[in-house]
Parts: sequence; structure tokens; C-alpha cells
Amino acid sequence: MSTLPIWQFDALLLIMVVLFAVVALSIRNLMGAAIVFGAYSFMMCLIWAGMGAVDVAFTEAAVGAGVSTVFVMSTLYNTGATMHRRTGGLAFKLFIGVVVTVAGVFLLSALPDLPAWGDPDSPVNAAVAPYYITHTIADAHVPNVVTSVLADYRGFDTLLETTVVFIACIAIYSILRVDKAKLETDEPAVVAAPRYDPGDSLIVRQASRFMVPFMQLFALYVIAHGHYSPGGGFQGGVILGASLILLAISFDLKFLLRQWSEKTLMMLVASGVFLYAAVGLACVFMGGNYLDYGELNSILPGERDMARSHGILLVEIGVGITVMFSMIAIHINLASNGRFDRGL
Amino acid sequence: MTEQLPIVIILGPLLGAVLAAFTAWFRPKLSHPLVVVGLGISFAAALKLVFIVADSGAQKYWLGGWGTKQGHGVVGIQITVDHLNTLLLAAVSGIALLTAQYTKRLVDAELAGRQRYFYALFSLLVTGLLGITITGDIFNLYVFMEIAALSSYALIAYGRGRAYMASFNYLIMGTMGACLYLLGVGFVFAKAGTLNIDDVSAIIPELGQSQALFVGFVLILLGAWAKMAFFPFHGWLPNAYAYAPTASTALLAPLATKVSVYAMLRIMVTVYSIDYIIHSPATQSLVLYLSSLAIVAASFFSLTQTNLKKLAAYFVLSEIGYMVGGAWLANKPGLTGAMVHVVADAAMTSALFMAIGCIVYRLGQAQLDDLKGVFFKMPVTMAAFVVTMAALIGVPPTCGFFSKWYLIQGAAQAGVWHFVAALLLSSLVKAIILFRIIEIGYNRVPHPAIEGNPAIPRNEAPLSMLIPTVAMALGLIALGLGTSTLVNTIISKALPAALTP
Amino acid sequence: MDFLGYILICAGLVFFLGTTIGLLRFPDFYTRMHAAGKGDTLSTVMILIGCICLSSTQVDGMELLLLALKILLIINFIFIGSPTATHAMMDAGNKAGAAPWIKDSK
Amino acid sequence: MQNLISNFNYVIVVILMMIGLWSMLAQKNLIKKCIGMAIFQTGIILFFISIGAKDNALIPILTEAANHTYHDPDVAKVANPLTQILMLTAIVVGVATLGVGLALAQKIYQQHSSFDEDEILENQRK
Repeated sequence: MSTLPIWQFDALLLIMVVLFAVVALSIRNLMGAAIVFGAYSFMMCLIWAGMGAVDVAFTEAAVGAGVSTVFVMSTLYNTGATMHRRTGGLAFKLFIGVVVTVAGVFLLSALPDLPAWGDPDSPVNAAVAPYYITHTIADAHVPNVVTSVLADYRGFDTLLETTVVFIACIAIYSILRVDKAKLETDEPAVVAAPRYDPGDSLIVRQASRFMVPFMQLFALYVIAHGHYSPGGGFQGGVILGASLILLAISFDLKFLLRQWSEKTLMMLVASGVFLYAAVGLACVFMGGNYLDYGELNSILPGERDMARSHGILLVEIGVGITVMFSMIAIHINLASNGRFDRGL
Repeated sequence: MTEQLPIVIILGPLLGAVLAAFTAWFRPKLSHPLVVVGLGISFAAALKLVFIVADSGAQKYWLGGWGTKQGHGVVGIQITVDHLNTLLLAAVSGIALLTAQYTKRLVDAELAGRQRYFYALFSLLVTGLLGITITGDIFNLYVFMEIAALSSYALIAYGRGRAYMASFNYLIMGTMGACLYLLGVGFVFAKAGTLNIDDVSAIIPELGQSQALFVGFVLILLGAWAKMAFFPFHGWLPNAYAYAPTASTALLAPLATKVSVYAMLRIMVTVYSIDYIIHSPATQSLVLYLSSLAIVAASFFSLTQTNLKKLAAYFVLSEIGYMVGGAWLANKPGLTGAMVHVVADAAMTSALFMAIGCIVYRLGQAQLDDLKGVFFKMPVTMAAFVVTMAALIGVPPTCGFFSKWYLIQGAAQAGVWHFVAALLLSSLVKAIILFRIIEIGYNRVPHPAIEGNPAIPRNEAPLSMLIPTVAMALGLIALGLGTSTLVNTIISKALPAALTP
Repeated sequence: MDFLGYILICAGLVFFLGTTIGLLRFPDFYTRMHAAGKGDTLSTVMILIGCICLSSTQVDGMELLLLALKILLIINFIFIGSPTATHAMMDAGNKAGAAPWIKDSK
Repeated sequence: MQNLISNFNYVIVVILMMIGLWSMLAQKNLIKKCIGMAIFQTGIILFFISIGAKDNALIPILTEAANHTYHDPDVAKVANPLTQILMLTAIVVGVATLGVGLALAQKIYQQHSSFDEDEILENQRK
């Protein structure tokens, strides 16, 4: 393929990233800040893709630039997007500035000691990592090294990461969800100004109806083909979630909730983690260590390496399920302010 | 089957939580027993491992069977149960089990109608804390840290009202801590090339003087300090613990900060060797001053509080100072004291917050002025409370005395007299507060035993709460009596060999 | 094929330049959105087709087909998504009462 | 010039870290704090990816030879997969934290009709 990177382009991107960060934090309109932050994330994607980290870039594009921006916007939809100008507090800001600068100088003092950028013999690149590159085919028959490390060598991290998404989902649910019956007495109802509803427009509805199947098809491809190309459970799950979020935005939440009730959504979120943990537990019952998919070769087709490959696919599906439904549930909670009726 | 025990410790609460999240939708009553069963399995495994470790040394477990490969070190994730963490594992899972039993009534009363995911989050928090304790991989530790942190934000936010802002502040500080930790891990990783704690600790001495390693060390410590609310980062803790529902605080206060202290100990003792601290005396004395300051400031603030929960939160802060200071004395009694105190303080804080929870359950609030006559209303609870306070002060047969004794011994040996003074001052302040509470609770009302005074009806907390509270208080004394056995069989083996005796 | 690819990409960049200038220089919300919506879509599509042409000289057979299919999917998304988004934003601006520019107004 | 680039990534990391940290501590607006948090996290991710980068390296997906066999990879020419896995985890953790932070901010806004920390504190004192 191509050789990397044209350094001028990289340097330009890096400077742009810093600029975007500053702009995102200094803009007074919060909606604008969210958009600029999305652009910042896309810049970051380019930089990472330029350094060969395609899976990370893919995830950041889907998660950091896509879904995060949607989350911030649905929060702002229910609240206010403008910041009041406030004076004072300058001394405090300066003090923090000094502290942060000291921290920065302290970090910079370590730079000469770090291995140079791109050195293939640096400890990080020479100690553990080569094992993965040279053994992934023999061990798990997965040419995408990232997938095999993600779901097999360091599969425990990924189980926990899925758990983190699961926790975030049920945490947001517990924080925001309110009963409609209690609404009148308990929480002051926020008086929302009449807002623009994109679902009013026929063009938007038809266009998203046309795009959603393609998105889902692509997402399934990303999950299933994660062994051979960038992607996997996370990215695919996020895209699947995004396709339904698109439906929720272009029609309305009720349209989505008619197909996926609250109960179904929240139970599916848990089921993905359960699938992952159960696959690991099955390995223990077959006589191996936890998450040692090789032990599954008596129930999955193929020898140990193929059993690993299939085990990876199983857990990726678990990850995909949890991530997809978490993203939808988080969006619904944020957008409808926990009322599950209307919203962005 | 015993070789699978380390992973069982994590899987018990994890699967319990996931199943509880399922049953919350069709059999809500099942959630609590499921979580209790999960924690019970975890506690049994942890207890069994204490004996195994005492007999045959550290137990290592490789996830996915990915152990050491020739020339590469450990390629997978390792979890380790050794002399340093086995006691804490048993303490965390045991306290969590007792607390889960204890909080049932509190949750039904405080969070009626909203408790759908409470026990799932409760169990996930325990998963995270156990994971931080058991893991043998510095990146895996970060993930567990976030699991514990995210579930605790939600548990605090259950308190509503001001709890949301308290939880948000905790989120910002907690994430800052986690990010600093992760950045520190990056620096260590850049120099060592591996994430496995055993491998890193073997590589670090070979690298010699290295600024990147030092920066990594400082960043990791700052991260751990933000998580444990050590002195300059303590702002979030009192509000978070005071406004959280009592049921959440009963779990968070004893365990969350202690486990972060353990993480710091693990980094100091195992990842970087203790020589690293001995060879940087400037940092060492700075941290010792900070810990003394933390103890004194927290003690001072606890004197000014009128709310029992906030007061207890400031106790937690001052105890953090004990442990950080003890660890940074970097001599044998100091480190022993810190290690004992992590376990002892978890038990003491747990008993303290359980007693406070009983009081809140009956009185509805925890203002000091409302405690009038509480000794007559709830004699058993208050007996447990007094025992706990005695332990916190450091009265001999309780565990608080022994750990404090080690700490003072260590400080004296290192010649750090300001730390000794801070320790004694903090004990004094706690004694003052105890007597103040006794004064309010006992003397402010006319004594009912005297003829003619109105009788005060007994109104004890329900047995499901009272039994764990009393058990915990008795446990403090038992732990105190068993301290020397624990130190000789387990903790002394966790100390680095290079230490001066 | 290479040549065609470069031509397409360069043309795309020219249109992009036009979009950017339009976005900055046009007088009101609607005309700016018009520039952004139209030029952006066209130039992205041109650049992506240019990419297909360029890659056709490097890979072949099944691999090229798959690659082209993927890029065509991207084009499909952009071709539908971008104008729709522009439309939604214009509509929202209209409802929010953004005043259109009229010739003599300032 | 190459030397400048080799440290340039790290310098940017430090700057991003400073921006993010400053924003988390000094900004009064809760949403800005959340965005600052996310910037800090992406800075760290950039650091990890930078230490795992290799000059002129390909993406960590092995190329297929005929018939389901794969070429023996040249380790120096394949980007480090390990740092990438770690950062995948970090990204997902980041979005989870951001979501919880936004949910809390939304609840706070409901109570106080403001994202401004000072106004919220004033409100709470009343």
C-alpha cells in the first residue's frame, strides 16, 4: 500500500488539532463548541490513520466524532446552548494556568528521554508487540492483528470495556429516567421553547429511511469482517446504534420506541455482556483458563486456532450487541430527558 | 479447581450484576439475592486464597492462558494474588457482602421506586474495586479504575438534589485522576515496553536513572491521589459522601479510597521498587509534609461539621493522610502500618458508616443536634458506634491501635516528628468529637431511668441492619487481636526485602 | 486511468475552493448554505471517483471490485446525506426566522 | 527536521494535555468541562499511538498470500498493534465517561437552569 506519512501534512494536522481544541473551548455558543469538537475528533482520526492505527481512527470517527457529538447536542437540546458572559475569577484562572504550565514543563522535561518517534527498536515496539504480529496466524488465524489482540490476547480488557459501556448505560438510565406519574410532583417540567423538528420534513424522513438499511448492512459487514479488515464489535455496534439514532432524529422517539421498547433495549444491553462473559465461562468449564477460546474446539468447528477465531467472532457479537443498544438507550435518555416520550 | 479461584473473585460480582440487570425487568425482587450470591462466592474464593497464599506464596493466573512467552514476557493479562493484596481482597469482598445485606432495608426506604439498577451498580462497583486489587497489569488497572469510578458516580447521583453536583465534581476529579494515571502508564510503557507488573518491575532497575520513568511515577501517583482524595485533591469527597444516599456511602466510603491507596502501594512497592523512594528524599519529605497537612486540615474541618455524615467523610480524609504518609516513610514499620491500616481502616470506616446508616434510618437525618437521647433510643447501635470511634481514636484492643502504633513507630524511626504530631492530634480530635457526641446523645435529655423523667422508647434499627453493624464492630476487635498473626504470616512477606528492619 | 484520476481530484479541489470562498463571502445564511451544500457534495464525489481511478492501477480483480463498491457506498451516503442535511438546516433557519438577503438591503 | 517531527507529536500531546486540564479545572461551564475532559483523553491517546508508531510502517493487518496463507510479516514494517488496542479501550471509556457527565449536567441544569458553576453554587446556598 502507501508509505506514510508526509510529515508536513502531519505537522499541519497537529497544529490544526491544537487550534480546534482552543476554539472548541473558547466559543461561547455551546452547540458551536460541540460541532468544533466533532471536527477536532475528525482531525485526530486523520492523524491516527496516518500513523497506521486504522482501527483506532475508525473507532474515533464513529465514537468520538459521531456519537459523542450527538450526545452533546441532545443534551443541549434539552437545556440551553448559550453561555452567559461572566466577569471575575481571573485570578483563579491564572493560578490554574500556572499550575498547568508547571505540569506541562515537567512533562516536557521527559521528552529527551523518550524513544524517538517511529523507532522500530524502541521498547514498546520491540518487547511484547512483535509476538502478536508473528503469532496471530498460528494462534488464532486472524490476519487483523488488532482484532486478535483485542479479543483474544487481551480479551479481558475488552470484556471490561464492554462492561464500562454497560455501566455507562445503566448509570445514565438511573440518573435521568423519571416516571411519568411522578413528573408533575417531583421534577419541575422544563418549559421547552417551540423548536425545529427535522421530522416535519418529508425529505429528511425519506432520505434517512433510504440510508438506514445501507448503514446497517455496512455495520454487520464491519462486525463480521473484523478478522480481515479494520473494524469489529465496537465500530459495528456504534454504527448500528447510529443508524437507529438517525431514525429517532428524523422521525421521532416514539417511532423508535414502538419497535424497541424500553424493556427490550435495556435487557439487550445486559445480554451482550452476558454473552461475552458466558463464552469465557464456557472455556473454564471445558478445562482451560477464563477466555481461553482454544478450549472450545470440541464444540466449535476446527482445530484450536480456528476455535479461537470463532470464539473471537462470538465475543465480538456480544460486544456489538451491548454497544449498539447502549448507544441507543443513552441517546434516548439524554434526548428525552429521561421521559422516553419525545425529544431530539 | 483452586487454580481458577483468582478469576472467580472477579466473576462473582460481575455475573451477579449482569444477571441482576436482567431480572430487574421481570423479577425485581431477585436482583438483591443474585448480587448477594455473587458477592458470597467472591468472598469465599478470596478467603480460601488467603490461606493458599499464606501456605504456598503468590498465585498467578493468566487470562486466556496467555502466559510468558520466550523473549517477550507475559503477552496476555495476568492477575495475581500475593501477600500484598490477598488480605485486602478478602476485606473488600467481605465488607461488600455485609454491606449488601445491610443496605436492603435502607434502599427500600430511601430509594423507593428507583432502585431498579442499584444492586447491579453496587455489584459492579465491587467488581471494579476487586479488579484494581487483583490485577497484575497496569493498563488493566486503569480499566478497572474506570469501572469502579463510573458506577460510583451513579451511586452518588442516586442521592438527588445536591448529589448531582457533588457527583459531577467527583466525575471531573476522578477522570482527571484516571487520565493522569493513564498518561503515567504511557511513560512507563514507553520505557519498559510491557504492561505486566512483574515484567515492568524487573525491567525498571535495569534502566537506571531515567527522567521519563520519574515523570511516569509522579503522574501515576498524582492520578492515584486524585482518586483517593489526598490533600490537594480532596475537594470532591465530603460533598459526594454526604449527599449520596446512605446505602451508597456505606459501600463507597470504606472501600473506594482504600483501594486507591492500595493501587499507590502496588506502584510504589512492586512496580517501582521502594529504593526509588528512598533515593529521592526531596519528594519523600514533600509528600510527608503533605500527609501531615492532610491529617491536620481534615481533623480541623471535622471539628467544625454539624452533620454526622460529613464529619465521617472528613475522618476518611484524615485516614488517607495516615496511609499515604505511612507508605512514604519507606521503612519497615511505616509500610507495615500502611498495609495494615488499609485493611483496618476499611473495616473501621465500614462500621462507622453502618452505624451512621442505622441512625439515619431511624432519625431521618444525621445532624449532630438531632442526636439528643439517641443512646437511650438505640443503645446497641450506639455501642457499636462507640467501639468504632474507639478504634478510630486508637484504643488498644481494636485494630486502629495496632496500625497506628506501627505508623508512629515508623515515623519515629525515620525521625519525621511532624507526622507523629499529626497522628496524635488527629486521635485527640476524634476523641473530642466522640465525647461531644456522647454529651449530646446522653446528657442533653433528662435521664429516663430517674423517677419522674419521661421515658424514651427503644427504637433500634431493624435486625437486618443491626446485625451487620454489630458484627463489623466486633470484627474490629477481632482484627485488632489478630493483627500480629496477620503481620507475621502475610504482611511481613509483602514487604520488599531491601528494607531496613 | 491515473491521468483521469488526477484530473478528477484536481477538479474536486477547485470546487472545494469555490465552496470555501462562497461560505466565507456570501451575504446571508441561505446563500452560504447553498454554496456549502452544493459544492461540498460535488467535490467530494469527484474526489472519491478520482480515488477509484487511481486505485484501479494498483489493485485488480476482485479486490478492485470490492474497493470500488465500498467507495461507491460512501458516495451514496454523501450524495444523499449531505443535501438532506443542508435542506434540514435551511428549513430550520427558515423556521427560526433568519432573514434572507435582498438586493438593496445592507 | 526529522528530529523536530520526532518530538513534535509529544509536544502537541503536552499542549493538548495542558488545554484539557486547564479547561477541566478553570472553566466554570459544565459542558466546557466535559469537552476539556474529552480533549485531555484524546491527547493521551495521541501519546500512546505516537509511541507505537513506526517509520514507513503498514497498518497491522497481514497481507494474504494465495489460498488462506499469509506472508511472514516483517515486524519492523507493521505498526504496533498493542498500543492501538489499549487506545481502543481508552476511547470507549472516554465516551462512557462523557455520557455520564452529560447526564449529570442535564440533571443539574434542570434544577438550576444554568450550566455555570458559580450560579449553581449561589443557587444551592439559598
